[in-house]
Amino acid sequence: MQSISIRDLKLSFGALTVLDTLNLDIRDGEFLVLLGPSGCGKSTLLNCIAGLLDITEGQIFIKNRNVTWDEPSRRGIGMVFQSYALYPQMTVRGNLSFGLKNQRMPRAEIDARVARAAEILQIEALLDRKPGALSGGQRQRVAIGRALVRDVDVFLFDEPLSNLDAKLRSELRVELKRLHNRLGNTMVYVTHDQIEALTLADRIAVMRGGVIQQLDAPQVIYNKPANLFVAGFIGSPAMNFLNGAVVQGGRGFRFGDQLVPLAGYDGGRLLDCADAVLGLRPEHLRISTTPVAEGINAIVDLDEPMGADSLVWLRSAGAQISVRVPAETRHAPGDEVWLVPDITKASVFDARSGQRM
Amino acid sequence: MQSISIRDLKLSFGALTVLDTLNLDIRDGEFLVLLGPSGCGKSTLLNCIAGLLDITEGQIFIKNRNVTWDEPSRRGIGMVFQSYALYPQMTVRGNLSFGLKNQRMPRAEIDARVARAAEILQIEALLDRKPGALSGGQRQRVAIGRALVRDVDVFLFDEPLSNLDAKLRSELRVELKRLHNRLGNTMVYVTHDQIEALTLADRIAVMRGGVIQQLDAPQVIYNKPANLFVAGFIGSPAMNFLNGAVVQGGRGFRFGDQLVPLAGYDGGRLLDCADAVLGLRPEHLRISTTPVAEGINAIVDLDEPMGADSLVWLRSAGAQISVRVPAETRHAPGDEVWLVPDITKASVFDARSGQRM
Amino acid sequence: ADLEIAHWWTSGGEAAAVSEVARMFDERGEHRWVDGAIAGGSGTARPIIISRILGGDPMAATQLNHGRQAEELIEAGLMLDLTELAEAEGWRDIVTPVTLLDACTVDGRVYCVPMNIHSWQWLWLSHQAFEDAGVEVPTNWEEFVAAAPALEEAGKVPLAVGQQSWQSNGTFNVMSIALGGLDLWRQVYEEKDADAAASAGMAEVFAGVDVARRLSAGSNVQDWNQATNMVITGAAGGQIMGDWAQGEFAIAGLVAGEDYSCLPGLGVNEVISTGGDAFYFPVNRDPAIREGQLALASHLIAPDTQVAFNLRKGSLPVRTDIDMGAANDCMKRGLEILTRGDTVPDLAMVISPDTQGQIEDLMVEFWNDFSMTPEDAQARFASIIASAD
Amino acid sequence: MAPARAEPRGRRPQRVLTRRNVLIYGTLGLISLYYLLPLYVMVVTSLKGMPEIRMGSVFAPPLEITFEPWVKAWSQACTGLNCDGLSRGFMNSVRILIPSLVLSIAIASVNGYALSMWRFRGSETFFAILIIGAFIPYQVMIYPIVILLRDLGLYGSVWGLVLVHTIFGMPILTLLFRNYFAQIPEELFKAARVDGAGFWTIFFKIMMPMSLPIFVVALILQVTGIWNDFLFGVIYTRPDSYPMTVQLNNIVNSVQGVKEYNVNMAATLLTGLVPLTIYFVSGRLFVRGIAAGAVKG
Amino acid sequence: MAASARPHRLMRNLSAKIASLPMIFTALVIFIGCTAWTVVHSFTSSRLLPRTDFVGLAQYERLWSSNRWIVSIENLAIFGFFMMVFSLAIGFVLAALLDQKIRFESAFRTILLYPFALSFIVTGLVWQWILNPEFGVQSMVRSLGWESFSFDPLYNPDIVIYGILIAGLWQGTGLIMCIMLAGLRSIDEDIWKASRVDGIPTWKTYVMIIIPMMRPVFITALVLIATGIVKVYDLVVAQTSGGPGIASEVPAKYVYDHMFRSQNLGQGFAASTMMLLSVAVVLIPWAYLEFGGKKRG
Ligand SMILES: Nc1ncnc2c1ncn2[C@@H]1O[C@H](COP(=O)(O)OP(=O)(O)OP(=O)(O)O)[C@@H](O)[C@H]1O
Ligand SMILES: Nc1ncnc2c1ncn2[C@@H]1O[C@H](COP(=O)(O)OP(=O)(O)OP(=O)(O)O)[C@@H](O)[C@H]1O
Ligand SMILES: [Mg+2]
Ligand SMILES: [Mg+2]
Repeated sequence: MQSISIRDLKLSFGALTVLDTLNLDIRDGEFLVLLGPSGCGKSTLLNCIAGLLDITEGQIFIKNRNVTWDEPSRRGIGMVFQSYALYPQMTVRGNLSFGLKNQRMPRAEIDARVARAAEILQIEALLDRKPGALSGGQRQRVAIGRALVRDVDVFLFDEPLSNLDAKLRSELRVELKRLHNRLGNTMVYVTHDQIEALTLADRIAVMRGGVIQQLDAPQVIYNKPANLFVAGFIGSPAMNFLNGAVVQGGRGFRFGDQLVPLAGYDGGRLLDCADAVLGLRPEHLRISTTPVAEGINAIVDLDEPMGADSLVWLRSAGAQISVRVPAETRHAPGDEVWLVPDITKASVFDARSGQRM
Repeated sequence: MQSISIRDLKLSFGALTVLDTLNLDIRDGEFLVLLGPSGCGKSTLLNCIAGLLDITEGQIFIKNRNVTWDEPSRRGIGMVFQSYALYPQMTVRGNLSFGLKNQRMPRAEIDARVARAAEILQIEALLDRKPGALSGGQRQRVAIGRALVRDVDVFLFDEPLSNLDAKLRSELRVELKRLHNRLGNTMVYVTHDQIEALTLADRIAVMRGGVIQQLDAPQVIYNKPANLFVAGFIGSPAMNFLNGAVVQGGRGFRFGDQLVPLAGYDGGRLLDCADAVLGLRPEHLRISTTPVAEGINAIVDLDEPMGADSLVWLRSAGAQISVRVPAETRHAPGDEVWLVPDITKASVFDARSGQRM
Repeated sequence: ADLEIAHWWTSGGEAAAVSEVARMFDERGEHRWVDGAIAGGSGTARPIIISRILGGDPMAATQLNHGRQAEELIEAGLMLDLTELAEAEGWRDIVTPVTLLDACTVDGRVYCVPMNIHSWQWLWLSHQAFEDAGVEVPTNWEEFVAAAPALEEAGKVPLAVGQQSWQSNGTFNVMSIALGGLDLWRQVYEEKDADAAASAGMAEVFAGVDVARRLSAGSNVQDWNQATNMVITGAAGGQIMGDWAQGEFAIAGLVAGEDYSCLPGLGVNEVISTGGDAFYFPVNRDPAIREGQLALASHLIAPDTQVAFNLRKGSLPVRTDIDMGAANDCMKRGLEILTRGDTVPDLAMVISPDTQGQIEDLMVEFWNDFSMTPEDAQARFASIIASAD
Repeated sequence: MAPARAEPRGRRPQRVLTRRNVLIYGTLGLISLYYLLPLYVMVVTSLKGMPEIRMGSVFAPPLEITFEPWVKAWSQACTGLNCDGLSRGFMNSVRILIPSLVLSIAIASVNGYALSMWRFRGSETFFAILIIGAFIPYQVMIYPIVILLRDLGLYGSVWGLVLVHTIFGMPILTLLFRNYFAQIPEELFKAARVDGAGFWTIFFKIMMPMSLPIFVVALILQVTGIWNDFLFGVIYTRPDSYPMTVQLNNIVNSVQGVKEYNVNMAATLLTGLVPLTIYFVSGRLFVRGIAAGAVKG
Repeated sequence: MAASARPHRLMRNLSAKIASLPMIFTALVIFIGCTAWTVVHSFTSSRLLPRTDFVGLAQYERLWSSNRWIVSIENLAIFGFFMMVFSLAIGFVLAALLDQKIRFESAFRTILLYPFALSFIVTGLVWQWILNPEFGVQSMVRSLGWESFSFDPLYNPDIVIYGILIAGLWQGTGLIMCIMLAGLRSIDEDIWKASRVDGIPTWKTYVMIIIPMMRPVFITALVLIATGIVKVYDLVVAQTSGGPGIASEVPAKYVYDHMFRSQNLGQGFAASTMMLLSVAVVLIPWAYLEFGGKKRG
């Protein structure tokens, strides 16, 4: 069953068309993440679903009901914003019950719902405080609570964690995931942080310039990016791109004056291609300090210890390559090493179309 | 040789003492990161070094010269701010040369310096643009350039990357590190992002409430945190803390009804302690799906794939434990597993004093 | 009914006169006088009055200088027709000079009640000032000019003139009748003869004004009664001002002929311009008010009102069939001239306010800007007259 | 420069009489004198008797303090027949002020709110017209508005005047409110819409409670403007509801012999008392509100 | 489904449109309507009452041949220019001084702001008096022994407009100062730090960096000053009534006098149309630059 269906959505601001003929089906109970660089139209799409923007063309269905022209409050959605958007002059309780009061719900019912949401989010103790007296994480929870009390089918999140510091972000991420497991609602979540996308999503829709580039499960997005954009956008540090050519009837990749065998490549049958890109993630390369016949010769440039592991930055044939290594490993700048790629996890792209081969 | 020496620094805002009797020596050419939670006094310390705040007591030496009462511009420092603080109505060139013009430096010399800085930072093409027409990363570079042209001994950075998005942040981090390698200046860098601290620093000073908690190389900070605060602050996800007791004359750790042997612990000689904390980083735990005699029994709670690897969240004896596992591994919520710690990398703390034992 | 009456009579003498009329009106019973005074002169009051009338919420009666100001309001049918009352009371027979009533008459219908006669043509002289300067009190303009240096020597301003434009203009107008003669004046203003305005006769007038403006150089006051006050206190030798100045002298307790003297027509051409104030009654739908309006109209022109009012205000009554025995020296001289019939119409009756405004602008400029020669001024004056309506 | 002590340590030595301080406080002090001078003159003069005024300089302090002028200004000064001073107009002013304040601020705040949050086709155009309208001299509109009010049947009533104040206060107030509301995060507005709040609910429940500073600014500007207004007050009402400024004008402009400067000054001070008090009381909020409403152009 | 029907354009945002009716009414009926009415009647020979007997450009010909109008325009230009320059300069300097973390800031601020609470009538009256040579500043200085000292701006046609300027500045700079202060406070403190590290003297930082950054603030201030300048009427009337001679006439007074004193509405309307035209000539290009420029980023 579809929870949200978007049909041929088009949205323009005056002459600027931000979304054009966009189609998207979101499954019931699914956690869908909209991921993309700034300005690609993620928030715009979310606002269209919420009814906060008047769409130019197309239709939107929520729970199989055409809500294209419904008021936001009548679409069965709840929304959580980046800045929390709590009503500063109301207490937490006031914030939670505001939407319900607008529906003229009986007092008792309101109290019950607020109590339940507060319990789920563990903010019972904060109910009589004002938002100004809450920490970032607490505010975030109240914002979620505001959607929760309304018992909606769909939760919409617009970068709900990006105002928080890294530590809190990772904590709340886990909480959110738990909440989703517990409630089972459909959730649509906008972010430009790929870690959030990878950890939270059932499926990720990667967007760029208003167009969905790939819509798939996180592992697929990570391991088999549909095109160069997705490949480069996902992963930190980014996937290494080696510009070269597919040769030998698809069995080898020429990179500078080196030849990388492509045996074991997981994808379509490779054809020779004069202008191709070999994509290798930092963790799919191994560093050998002794020469390896089929390895890529490279010079160590820099060493970045990151606690749990380290990154080594290298140069080879004009390209910059990063490799993830265990925390203890150290490489001195200037060392000559050989990189052994795990081709089963690699991606080869046609440089012209950008598509994965 | 010391590049910066701070002696008995005290700084109060009226009745509020932010820094008290702080001593710090920064070596020549060192990249020192000041790391700590918001409000701990990092910026304050940096401003004291820069001369932007009048200190209450103590002395500050830069290059062995007592600069306690010198004007900021005469201390041989350059500073880069979180908000970039570029002069919006001047071109990039204007921004770079403004300080020099003010020193009545000859035109030719100014041009040469600007050209050099622009070359180092690769912003030659931007010299005639205004800051408004630059991207975040470019602005950041111009801000660094402004310090660069002044040929200073010491660079001070106040969270220079925290306004940028994650991707750009990781790119600029590498650039900054390269810049430091190339220039060899002393750099003092304030951040509350531990990844930045770990990757950039030669040494990290972890601060809390105006007091330096630990000052050491990143690996030491990461692997042998001096106290619970440092241990919990560094690392993402945070170090797992198991509350229990050191028993058996320091050879075992009682956690709930389980006993974890402490053989191989890298630290002082352990004594029995009724109130202790065992700290284990997520990557120093291994998950076994079959019972292990000395493993910690736990229930899987949640699974967070992060692309390069995955996090598994578990519960055991009331504690929440996270474990870093390879990307392919999957664990279903509710599974019973056994966690095998790598005690050589563990830390044991006295719960009362918080100090590492 | 309560009758709201708008007027701008707020100076000492004026207010005293009005309150007397109001008291008498109230005593008649039936109706009540609700005072709607607005200070600041006609310039401030007029937009208010006209707005009220246009806005359909008019006052019961309003002061307006009769003459051409109200023409358009009458034509627009906004003013109460008083013809029946006028005929019943025989105003045409009692109002002297009858031109005053003519000014209230449009197409044979009467629309206003003339309240008093104001004449501008007075030179008020301070005995004190001349005494201090050690010269005789002059009896005409020439003597006055001759005595001026002595006054200046004694630290006095020979001629007090307020800064407001209507005052310099009034002074000019008085001098043009006195120095230029009546015929020339009629040619210029009534016939709007630009050649006459450019003639040698007028040149003489301008030369006279040139002298006068220099005599007035030290009077740094705004309002006319501040200027009058300079005469009262002896700080100035004289002032050319209308008969309303007399009210101020009276309030200050000065006696005509003893403490001050007055020279009608500057002692040269003894005529009186018969301007004056009149009351108009905007059309009102409320019959009670209308009744009150008629009662008020009748009250204003009644003999005892005329006596009481004009004695206090220092102006002349619009009827001669009353006993003005209590009038002072100056007023009696005015009455004399009036009875002789040596009158000219008031400026407001012969030229439009617009033209008047233009002349005022010219005069105030000329009066204050000594770099403007009398010839320049006259040339511009002539061109204003040429386009006057 | 560093003192004899070889090693600078601790707080930089600071003298009270640095050149900077002398410059700053000196300049501010002098300018404050210039600003206070007229107030001083007003107060001093209003406490002198007429003879003393005629003799001395305006700046001389009163030799003999008298409150006579104040009493006279408040309750005795005459306009025409009415000799009850300013007291007559005070209540009228209040009666005009309150509804004008309420209506003009209410309408302007709703305008600003609609302009910043509920933009519709043409809304910006209307706003632009409004702003240009702020430059039109009032005098031009006196007659057309008279005719308009007559047709609306409001002419001569206090409500007509209230309407006029609302109209002429609208451009600047709307600008202030618009700028203020524009810097309230849009997300707050969106959240409220998702919560099912409509135009008015959002305005009353969410926006108004957040907008105290700008309401204070609007209040101060309007109190000053309306209280000090003379022209509209006298043109659009009738004598029984003339505001205090009309009496002030009458007192100041009716010269009875000599100008009674002391009474004029007392009357002036009495008339200015209401706006002055408001300034003194809420000056701090005013600056805050200005910061919130005016700076973001 | 009924819900899916696209609502008519007019019905979207209905509450907002209804709530904006007063603004729309004001913009269209009052500002546009009255302006159009005025412009139309400026081509007629209306006298006391508006009439529609058209006389072409006659009113304009007369307007531009009128010496008084020319003087008025000149005065407005002088007054406007200096008022803008001095208001901005003084307002900014005062704000900069107050921004130096000084003591008694709120006292100084109140002193500088209070004149704004007073009406122009009152302002004019007080300054008329202080500048009166017989008992104001001049007489005081003379009584101190400076016998030849002469300062009588209100009675000297060559400088009378500056006498008015003094009063205008006294009344208006406080508000400008407030706006500037708010603007200064909104500037990122890091900019100050950066310039100190660069070794740039304070004054130079203000001139080269801060002032250019405060462009929007200056524009807001400028709009406020400009609306006041165009309408300056009360101040002139209260201080000099346009005198001595016509030396301090201003356009708004020309309009007023012709409409109400000379009963020549047509002429008054022509003059006010000219005023509007000049405002439009200044305002429209500015609005175009300001709002057209924003889109370009
Ligand atoms: N009200 C608007 N008027 C005109 N253009 C707009 C408007 N809102 C958004 N846009 C444009 O639409 C595009 C998409 O904006 P949107 O806010 O959806 O991006 P986003 O993906 O959410 O980016 P971010 O990650 O920065 O939030 C951008 O180019 C933006 O400039
Ligand atoms: N000008 C000031 N007046 C009073 N207190 C101040 C001032 N500046 C900073 N503080 C206080 O000093 C403490 C340290 O502030 P500081 O800015 O150094 O923190 P920080 O470590 O840089 O934090 P962040 O990471 O948020 O920038 C805080 O408690 C802050 O409230
Ligand atoms: Mg967005
Ligand atoms: Mg900081």
